[in-house]
Amino acid sequence: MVNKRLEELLEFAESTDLQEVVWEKKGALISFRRSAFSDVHSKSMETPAAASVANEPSQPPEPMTIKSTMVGTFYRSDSPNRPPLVVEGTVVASGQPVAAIEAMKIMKDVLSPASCKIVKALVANGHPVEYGQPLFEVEPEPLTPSPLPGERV
Amino acid sequence: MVNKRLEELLEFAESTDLQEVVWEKKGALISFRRSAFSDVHSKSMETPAAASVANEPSQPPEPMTIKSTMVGTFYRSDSPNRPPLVVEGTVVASGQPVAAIEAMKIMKDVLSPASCKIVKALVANGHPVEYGQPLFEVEPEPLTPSPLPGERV
Amino acid sequence: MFKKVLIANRGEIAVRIIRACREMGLKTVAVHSEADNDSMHVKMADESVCIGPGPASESYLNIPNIISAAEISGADAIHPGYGFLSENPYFADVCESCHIHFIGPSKEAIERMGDKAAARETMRKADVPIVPGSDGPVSIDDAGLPKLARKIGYPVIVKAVAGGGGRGLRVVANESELLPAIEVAQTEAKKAFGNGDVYIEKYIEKPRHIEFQIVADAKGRVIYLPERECSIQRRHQKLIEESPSPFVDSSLRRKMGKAARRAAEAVDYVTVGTVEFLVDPEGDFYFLEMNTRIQVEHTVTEMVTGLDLVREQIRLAAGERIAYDRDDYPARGHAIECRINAEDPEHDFRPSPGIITQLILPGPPGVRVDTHLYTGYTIPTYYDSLLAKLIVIGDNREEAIKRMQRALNEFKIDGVKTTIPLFQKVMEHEVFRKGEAYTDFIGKYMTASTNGTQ
Amino acid sequence: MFKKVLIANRGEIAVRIIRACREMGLKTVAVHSEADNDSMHVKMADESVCIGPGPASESYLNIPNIISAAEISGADAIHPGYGFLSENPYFADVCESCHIHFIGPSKEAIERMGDKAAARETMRKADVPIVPGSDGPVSIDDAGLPKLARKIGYPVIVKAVAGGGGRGLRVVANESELLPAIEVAQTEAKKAFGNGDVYIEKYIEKPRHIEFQIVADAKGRVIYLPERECSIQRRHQKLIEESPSPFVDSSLRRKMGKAARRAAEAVDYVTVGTVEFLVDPEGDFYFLEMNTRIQVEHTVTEMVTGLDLVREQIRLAAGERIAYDRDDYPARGHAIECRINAEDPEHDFRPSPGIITQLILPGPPGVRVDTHLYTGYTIPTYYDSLLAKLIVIGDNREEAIKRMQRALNEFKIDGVKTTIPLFQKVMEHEVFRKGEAYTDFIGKYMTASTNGTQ
Repeated sequence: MVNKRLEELLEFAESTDLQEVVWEKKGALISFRRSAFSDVHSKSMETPAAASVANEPSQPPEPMTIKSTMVGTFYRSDSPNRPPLVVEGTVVASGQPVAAIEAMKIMKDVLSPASCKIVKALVANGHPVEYGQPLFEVEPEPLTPSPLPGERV
Repeated sequence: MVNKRLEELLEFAESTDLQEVVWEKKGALISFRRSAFSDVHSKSMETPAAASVANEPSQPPEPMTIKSTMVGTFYRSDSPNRPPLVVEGTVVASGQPVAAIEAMKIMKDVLSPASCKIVKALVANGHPVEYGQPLFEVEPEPLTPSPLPGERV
Repeated sequence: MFKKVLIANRGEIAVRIIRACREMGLKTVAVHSEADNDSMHVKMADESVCIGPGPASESYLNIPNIISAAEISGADAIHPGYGFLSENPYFADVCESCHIHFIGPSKEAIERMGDKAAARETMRKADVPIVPGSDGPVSIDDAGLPKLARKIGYPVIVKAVAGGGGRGLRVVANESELLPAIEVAQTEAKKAFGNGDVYIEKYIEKPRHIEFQIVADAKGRVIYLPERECSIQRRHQKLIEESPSPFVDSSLRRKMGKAARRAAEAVDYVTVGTVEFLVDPEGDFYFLEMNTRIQVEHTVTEMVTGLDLVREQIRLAAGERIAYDRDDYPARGHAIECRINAEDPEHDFRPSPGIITQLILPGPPGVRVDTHLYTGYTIPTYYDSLLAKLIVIGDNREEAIKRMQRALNEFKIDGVKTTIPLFQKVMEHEVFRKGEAYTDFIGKYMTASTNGTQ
Repeated sequence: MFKKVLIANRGEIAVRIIRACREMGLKTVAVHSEADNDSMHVKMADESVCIGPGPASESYLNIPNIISAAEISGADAIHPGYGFLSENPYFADVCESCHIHFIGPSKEAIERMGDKAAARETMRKADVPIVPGSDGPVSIDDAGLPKLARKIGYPVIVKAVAGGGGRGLRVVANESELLPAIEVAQTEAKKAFGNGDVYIEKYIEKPRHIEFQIVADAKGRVIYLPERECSIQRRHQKLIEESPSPFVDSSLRRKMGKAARRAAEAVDYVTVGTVEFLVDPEGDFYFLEMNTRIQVEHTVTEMVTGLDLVREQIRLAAGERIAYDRDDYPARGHAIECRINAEDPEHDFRPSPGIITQLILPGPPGVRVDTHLYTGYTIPTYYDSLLAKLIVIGDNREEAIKRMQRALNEFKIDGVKTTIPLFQKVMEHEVFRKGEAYTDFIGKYMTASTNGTQ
């Protein structure tokens, strides 16, 4: 059963920009770390994506976040006199704009890489952000997966 | 009983130039290391003489040796046409000449720092030696110690 | 003068630029990929901005992120270092349009010198000798061809326009061989590149690579500094550079230096740059190209002149004047540089990444090491393999070689294979010691089959 | 020339000497105590001989073991470095009688310069200015005393013959204070040293320590090099040296240099040595002492002249000639050295031994570091606390100070406390920046109570 779930989550992880995906069930923990986000040292060793399965997490898993994929000035809304695109508790679908980043005088939307719920904003409106900087802490939308063949719940 | 034996051996160790004294009895091991002979790193930390008591040696104890206390050319005898002062198996008393070292044209005797038996010579006749270099491997003369008060054997 | 300089580079040159800025009282911004989070330039700069993942195409070549990093950090100038975006006219242009000073020449100068044909044309007009040739494809039906070849002077070499890897290359010793050689070359080129066009140019035997550092200010004053010889190369990658050249005498120096100055003047060059020449044993020299940036080997010139060329470059980019007023800038001693790479010379120079478990640098006197290494540093796999530049200076070439041997022997880089053993062999080699090495030296004497190690 | 040189020293100077020997093609023998088994000079030398346990008295000062080490290793010369046996005439004598070359001057020269009274007498004969004084104990019953004091010129200072630690010291501004001051000083001296003898000499206000490096060959040619100023001291220990001095102009340089040469000639000096002077604000200078060895701060002179003084010293000891023929030896730029010690400047400079957990040296351009450290090295407790000499060179003093600030900021020595923070404060201090620091600078501005850190 683990392997099935593994494949499923691996696809999900690959499809996103999320640094880490942690799936916990009945004390079993499955976590993915995409090495593009891991530190330099391990990086130059690792293969692009490493998966680990353990019965308990070695340390508390880092919270899931939406990270910046560009460098610029962070805005909660896509134009000055509009309200923030998302607030704490907003549930967004994959590909939905959650903020905007201005670089070289151009505003670009920040899109949610997956459907999830905004837990909190990590950068204040109008502040500079660098590549890979966490913008929002999020938690995965509880998905109702089509039961997998042969799976007993 | 160990402490008594400890004091006794400590005195002996202090009285000699030996790097290490190892005393084993019924699986109990007592070893002394005089830090003047230990390596630099530990040295600059250690107090002049450290003693340790353990039930088994961490690694096989280094053999006991007579070391050079000067720099020069090593000779097995105190003059060219004489036989070696000691050979394998020779038992020598503390203070007895076992070899000679020539430095600045002057021959100086190498004296045994303790009564012991020569196991083997570690330097060939006429070879240079540096300070602290082992010259002879020796083993302690089985001493017949006056039984210590309160000791049961 | 600028207030805050963003360094759009990494490794030893980023470190070198940060040092110059610090001494000038300028704030520094390091940009870096995620693979360089722990690298020296990030630790040293006043601020740092992550601009992308490891691959250079997504980070050190990512113009929007670099410009944006300058904007959010408030940098008013960008130093491109060498490689990456340093000779990219578009980048220079973007900087200008974003009102950020590009520390280098104008985009026009970069453009003109970046295009081989345009550069040759500019040099011809500026009376800078170029390698004589047919300028474009030749045809065996062209009756003027033999005359052209005679004018160029034998031996000539036939080269494929599509070029590369020696295929379609033919050296022609005399007229009788000319047409047959062209035919063979055309057929080879057609097979190799699907393009049979070939051109001819003078074949230079025993060529030396000799270059001149020029320094130019916005008022049009151009100074040339003592030459550097960089004949020790591997696949057109310089491995050893020295100054002065064991071959150049003062009259040739003056002739070449003045040609280099004309080359710079022809493109209204500002800041520092290098004009490269091929030189034959008779002392005839031919323009190769102009590098419109600071070079790896600027260090040997600094050692003999005492100048800080990176500081000069920044000063001149800020519109300041050249403070000194002479050619044949006074030099003292002889300097040699070896580029220490993380490569295994015993196995065709394959890259050797890893963790530096112990680093002990060679010490004074007369020894300089430019490096971004430290004990415990992990070399990322994405970038070039340059670990350190080891430069020595001595009273004369012989002293410098002895000093280099001493320094190479002292240099300890544990954890990776390096090219240090190769340089030790070169320093012992009589051809190098005599100063008789040409650009073919490494291939001829230092490959596994020729250096006697296998 | 010698074949094999034994280095009777340790630390950075042993490393420095080994480097010079290597470049000269001479084999090297390191001698070391058991506390130095892992030190750099042992790793670098061709051979090494252990000469005793940690305490210097039983190892680096153990003449029989050192001579014997030379004999068994076949060394034909001994370089004493500085400190230890370097100015011990008896050692020079033993070397000679054992037919081993002592790399230094004759034992007579060492002897003459080692004895304060003999040196003063020699200098007086050689017309080298000395601090005027009573030459020996004075008595208040001596009617000539006030006349002598007047001749010396007020203020004068009363010093205890047994000397030391400021006890029995009295500055006398005018004649009325003279006799009372002497009486008090005598009582103090008697109490402090059990010897009440005192002498008087001129009191020099705002003194600078300025010294001249001299180079002399066996043919009697003596050259002086540009001066070094070493006024930044703590308890007569130099902390910062620079060349040229911010105070000395070319005419004073010539005057002092020629006096230094006379001093060397007066003892038939051979190899390299240093003549130290005290200089007052009027430019009057007085012979202090002559150091008959290579000095810690020879490096700043090497930086501005480009000479290798250790190589010169070895060459001249081997009987070779001075190759150049001039005073005011040509110099370029301004060099400054800071002596980085393993001491805690915040706690009265108490020694701070330990393991070096990370070492990152400051880098080029214009930066030199003489050190025996490496990452993982354990500093033994037996010897002086010098960790490294950080030397910079710049176009002028201002540039050199900026560069030193940059380099100090870059220098990373983890695991022990160092004097780096002290030097950062000195470089920022306007009195130092103005070149107005005298030998009292550290006590006056840099003690815990005066540097504003506590």
